[in-house]
Amino acid sequence: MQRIGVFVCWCGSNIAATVDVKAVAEALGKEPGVVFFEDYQYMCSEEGQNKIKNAIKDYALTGAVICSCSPRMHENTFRKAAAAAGINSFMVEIANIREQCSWIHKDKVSATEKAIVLGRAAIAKLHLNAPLTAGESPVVKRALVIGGGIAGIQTALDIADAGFEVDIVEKKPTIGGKMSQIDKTFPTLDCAACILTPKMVDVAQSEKIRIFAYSEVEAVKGFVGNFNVSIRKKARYVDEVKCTGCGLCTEKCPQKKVPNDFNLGLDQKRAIYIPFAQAVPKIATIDADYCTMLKTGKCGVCSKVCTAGAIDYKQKDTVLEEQYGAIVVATGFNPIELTKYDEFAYSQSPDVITSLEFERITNAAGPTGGTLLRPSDGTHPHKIVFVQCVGSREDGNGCGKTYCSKICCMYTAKHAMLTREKYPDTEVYVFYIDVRTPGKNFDEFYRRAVEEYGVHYIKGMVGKVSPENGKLMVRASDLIEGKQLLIDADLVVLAAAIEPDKSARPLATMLTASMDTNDFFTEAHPKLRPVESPTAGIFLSGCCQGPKDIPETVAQASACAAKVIGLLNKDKLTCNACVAHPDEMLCNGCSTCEKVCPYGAITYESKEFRMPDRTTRIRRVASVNPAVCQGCGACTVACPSGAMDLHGFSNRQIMAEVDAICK
Amino acid sequence: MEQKNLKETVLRISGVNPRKCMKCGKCSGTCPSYDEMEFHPHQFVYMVENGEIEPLMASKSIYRCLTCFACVERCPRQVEPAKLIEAVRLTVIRQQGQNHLKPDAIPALLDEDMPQQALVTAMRKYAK
Amino acid sequence: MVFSYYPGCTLRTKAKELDRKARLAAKELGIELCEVPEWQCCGGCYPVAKDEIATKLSAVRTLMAAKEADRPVVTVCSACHNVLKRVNDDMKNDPVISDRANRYLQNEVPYQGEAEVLHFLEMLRDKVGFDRIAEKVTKPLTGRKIAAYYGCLLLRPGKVMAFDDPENPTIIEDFIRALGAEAVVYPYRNECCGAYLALEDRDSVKKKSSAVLNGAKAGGADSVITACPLCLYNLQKCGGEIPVLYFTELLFEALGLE
Amino acid sequence: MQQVIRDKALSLLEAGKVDRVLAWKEGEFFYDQTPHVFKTAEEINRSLVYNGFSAANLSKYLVKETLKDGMIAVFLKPCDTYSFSQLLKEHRIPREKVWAVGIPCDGKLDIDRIRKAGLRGITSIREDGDRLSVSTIYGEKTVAKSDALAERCENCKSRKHIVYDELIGSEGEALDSGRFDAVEALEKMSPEERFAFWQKELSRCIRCNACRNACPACTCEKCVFDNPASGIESKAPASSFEEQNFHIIRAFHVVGRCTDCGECSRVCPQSIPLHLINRKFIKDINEFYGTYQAGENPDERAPLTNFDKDDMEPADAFRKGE
Amino acid sequence: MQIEEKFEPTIVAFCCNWCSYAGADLSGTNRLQYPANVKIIRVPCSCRVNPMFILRAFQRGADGVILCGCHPGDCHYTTGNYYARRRMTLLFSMLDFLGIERERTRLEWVSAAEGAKFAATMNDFVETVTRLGKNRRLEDLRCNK
Repeated sequence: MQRIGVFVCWCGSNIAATVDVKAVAEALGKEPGVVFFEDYQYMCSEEGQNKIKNAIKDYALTGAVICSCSPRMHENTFRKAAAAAGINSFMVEIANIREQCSWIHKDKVSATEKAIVLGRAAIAKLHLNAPLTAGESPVVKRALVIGGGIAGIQTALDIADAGFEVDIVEKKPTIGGKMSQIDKTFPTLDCAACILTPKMVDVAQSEKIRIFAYSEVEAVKGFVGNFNVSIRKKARYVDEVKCTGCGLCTEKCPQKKVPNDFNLGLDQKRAIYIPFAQAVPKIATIDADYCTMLKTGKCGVCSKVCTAGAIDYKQKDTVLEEQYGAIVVATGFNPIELTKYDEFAYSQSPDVITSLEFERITNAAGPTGGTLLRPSDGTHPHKIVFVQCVGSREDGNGCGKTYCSKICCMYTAKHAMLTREKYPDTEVYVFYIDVRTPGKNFDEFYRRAVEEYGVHYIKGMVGKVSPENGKLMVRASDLIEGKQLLIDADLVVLAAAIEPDKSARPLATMLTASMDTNDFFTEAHPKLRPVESPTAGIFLSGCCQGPKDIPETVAQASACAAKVIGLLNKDKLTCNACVAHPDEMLCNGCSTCEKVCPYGAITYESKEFRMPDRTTRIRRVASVNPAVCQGCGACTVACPSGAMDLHGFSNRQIMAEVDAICK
Repeated sequence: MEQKNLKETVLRISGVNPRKCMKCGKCSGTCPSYDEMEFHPHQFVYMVENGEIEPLMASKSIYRCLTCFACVERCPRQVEPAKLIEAVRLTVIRQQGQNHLKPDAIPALLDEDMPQQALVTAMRKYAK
Repeated sequence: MVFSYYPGCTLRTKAKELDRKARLAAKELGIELCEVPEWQCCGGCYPVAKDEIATKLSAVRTLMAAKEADRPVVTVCSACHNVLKRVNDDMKNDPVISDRANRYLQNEVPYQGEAEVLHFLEMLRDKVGFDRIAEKVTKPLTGRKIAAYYGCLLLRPGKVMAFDDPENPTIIEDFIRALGAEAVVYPYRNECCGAYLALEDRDSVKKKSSAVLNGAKAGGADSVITACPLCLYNLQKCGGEIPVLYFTELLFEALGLE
Repeated sequence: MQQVIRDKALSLLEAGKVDRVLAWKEGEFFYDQTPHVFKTAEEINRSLVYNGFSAANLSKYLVKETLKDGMIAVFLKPCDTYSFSQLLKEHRIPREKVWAVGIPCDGKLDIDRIRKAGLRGITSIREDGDRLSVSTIYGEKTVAKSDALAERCENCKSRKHIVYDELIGSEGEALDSGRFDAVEALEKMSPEERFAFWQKELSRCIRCNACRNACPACTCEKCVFDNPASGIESKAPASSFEEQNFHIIRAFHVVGRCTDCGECSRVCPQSIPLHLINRKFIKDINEFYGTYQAGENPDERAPLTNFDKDDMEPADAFRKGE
Repeated sequence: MQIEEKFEPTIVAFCCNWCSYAGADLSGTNRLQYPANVKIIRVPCSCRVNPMFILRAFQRGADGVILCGCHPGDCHYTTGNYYARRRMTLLFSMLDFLGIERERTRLEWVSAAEGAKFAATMNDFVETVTRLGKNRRLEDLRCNK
């Protein structure tokens, strides 16, 4: 028989206002095995924990039931307190009387009754608890970073700097991500390439970092400390070792009509290409959808001009199997498709562009060589209208996003400012709903756009853009003046909402990492563990977790690296103590449990047993690797004989809870 | 009717929740009748939420909305201002003797090509 | 192919041509249009009010007749089409309205939006196919430059009407091309013509309608087509130089009918 | 056929190929045979029988018998080979210790059914093609065999042997049977009617455990109902819940493993149609997740150890029936 | 005069630790009300729930049993809820076959972000079971003294 102590927490008034804590403590004090009960304002406080510790010692308790907030909040706190008082930390059970009782009920009588029942269930379970010890598993000292944008680059560099090996998997032919497409960065206006490309070179030169560019993660198995990842290296049709990146092939290729995705389709590239001059790795790639040789078997120009002999039309995808201790997700973002926003005439006029397209048009390495020209006729626009919040902050029933994309206010201020600086004869209008500029030197930056550069900020929204006689007639409201405006603009720039990259959803499934309804990865705790996924060993870097600008992304990337380093620095990880374990005498050796184990934790061995009838028998029985078992319990239900059970959530414990609740 | 009841009436008739509005002004930016209105679509949303129904009822603006639904189509928060305007108009014409269009006034407005549709629509919009 | 056909009040009076040519063209395309028996006027505009059903009942009766006949109900007039489709949507998706209407009509089997409402243009696109129409054209309108005027009723609200992309529609342009003419895409083709303000304020209508016609003219159109009698009236009355026609008239002509 | 089987048993034993033979032994009554392990030629010649009442599925007995040293021969009817195959898949029988002889079967007889036809005082039955000659103390009678078949044989699912070392007679084929008709009839009833049906049937249960003991899928080292540590030990049907619970859990434990051999209903002394519970599971599996026959394919994943991302939800399963 | 007491059903909710239990916590954090009849039992994963537990609950007097897990594809253990779904589909179908009211059992997917869905589901389930009344067909009368 256990000697149980019951501790009822008031949680200030959070519990005590709706639940009669004294009545709960007294009622539970009458339960069999309960030798001590107490209530206190804040059980999780140091004083509260001391009360638990003292009671354990003074009353020789074998276990404690804490009636308090959710075990997801303070289970660990109370387990540590119990351990400090000398009993096994798994001899603690929590009755959740806050989130699942006091906070959802108003009637004190029924809430108190329910709290007592929940307490009884915890006591009933605790009677069947046994001390548990967690096993250990080794840590593979290498990290995988998925995504080679600025987030992935920074995380990889920081991890490598701490002395650990890192692999970056990037689906594009080069690392660099969105930042490599951007012209200048706010709020300092330094050139993106000037601060990004040195980091890309650092990555390339690091002995600790391997880059798998033009590659994708295909499968992930294993668990924290021991992930097995299959990486598909897509065929480039160019030998990575031999290619020198001279670029001759990209000049001679006769197939010139390939949309240049790096420039967002604003110009064209060849079928063999290097996305941009500073690409890392600087290796040519053949676009199999357009290459005449690959499609018809006739051409071979690139092969002829390549002095290194690097062209290999027969190259195939290869799949690598690699081991990692930690995985960082840095899959980034994309602007949303604007096909559903044709009131802004995005698909009707080439002169209605997205902000990212504007970046390419103003970038010195872009399709216009950095001169601001209209895509339709190559003329200088003299009147530009920027429209904010296109697809952001919507109500969720339409085609847009419910969240604020966070970066648009600042980059639009940047675009407006740069336009006015370079082309003072251009009138710039920015239609905004709110200007959101929290951040160091951000609001000052926006004010400069208004005050020093004379950008017209108009509070109101554009209702309709009509292409008319080479102009874009912009009808909008000016809410402050109370006017409807009609502006004959030359160029309209839409601040499209950003969304997580489409590859994130299938990746999350592979990683068993959770996502929110917008397909952003969920963090383990929104405030206190913002760079970790709830799935152990999975870390989040950059916009895959939520919209972010570059400074924030880099900060999060480094924070993420610190968490990874902390993990890789350990030689062993403490495993889950609540693992499955077979009763060998009951096991039929039927192999059913093995088939439902997602971790391959179950194997079978033939063992000699002394049977109750005193004979000996060699029997096939299941065996669980406690370092691999994550404790889901799928096997326990699959097992017909009831031989397989789960520590911490045993059949009898759960049934005891059922009995206590249904009594 | 009291202010509060008026607001409730308008909300009931329209089925609109004006609190969803984020005050972007896109409705007014797209309204074809904007210049002919004293109160503009976004103001309808704002004023209904504030319970200022009577000024709206007294305004000619309620007869300028074409129910073209441009504001409804383009509202990022699906507030549907046109339905509010229609609801204010109905609140007026449902009162005794408040028909905006009286049958004996019609012949003077017609020409021989005017389609029935215009008449039927106007009667529904302007009269009880 | 057999469809239920709902002409509406205007097509019986001022827009007889629209009706006649629609029927003849349909016949030529092998479509039988069966007029809904004892149909009533739809009311001209969709009753927005959520708190009354009386104004929706005539549309519900028409829809129930279509359900009874077990075939889609086709309309030519944009206004009727708008009313029928939106009331149908209410009956399908607004349990309060649907419940009240069904109880008022004392329906044993409640009507829950089962009928399919089609505009004549939708019928041409989805049931006949523009490519088949192109095959049937005997007098292609080669060389003609025609601008489509959608107005508001065909397109909005986009989710309910589900007619075409409400901001960048293509159906009438595709129709024009099927008849062998060139389609002129121009601004304001989906903006309001001024509608029933024609009764009270011609100036206001003039402003809106002339913006439409000027756009079409600037785009080089030699004529404008529409599906709505009121749009046609407003555009014509605002005194543009471009002829404004019903889309059925073009179809009639291209099919070589007299 | 009996002589052929005896000869086969004798020759296997004589040649030293096997040490024991598992077959049917005549019992106290002519219709009441028991599974038996024959060790000598004399025993075989005296009491090994095979006829319309050699109904028992012998595969299950191999689990215990193969724990002993030496080879054992077994005679398996087509439906028994499914059970045998399933037990092999579950590693319950070491294949190398068994010499399996497939034998033909054209349906087993149900003595209760013959009695129900009004025949009393039966002393023996002789099979004569598709007729049965029934000797009673009141004289000779004949009955059509089809009117005397056990339900499971009327709805025989297969005449094919899944696994064997040698085959007597020729190989049959899987059949199209109406075995789910009775389940379907129950599904069509109202819940109240179904409840009344099962209450009437299950309340007769005396918890003799015959169904469990005969079931070739119930081979657990220790059954959960016998195990005090399982938390659900129960030995007697003390309430209507216990009856329901026992049969639901037992059927659930054999989901995807039950070959539908029908032994549970055959051995039930209270004539409860237990096979209908198992067949409901099989029918659901076939409809929800695609046809699956336990024992048919040793490499196929069983339905409960498998899934599809687009599997139906429980609520959809109900809707499907409407 | 005898006043009939309002029937208060006993509802057992099995919630997986990673999604649904967290979703239940979130509905608490957001103060979304649902009746006190619902008592939650935390299990690591929906696949931990043995049909025995569900029958046990009914035996001991539960009037409804609901199992909540992560949405398909989001299981913390990758595949647990897929197995749970098959098991529960077959079990619930069997209970229905035996004439037990099908509304007494339910399987719902509730993510950690769906506090509102959790509360709404519980409200609906309690209402449904209250309407059904006491579980008579699957109870052990001895437990009801």
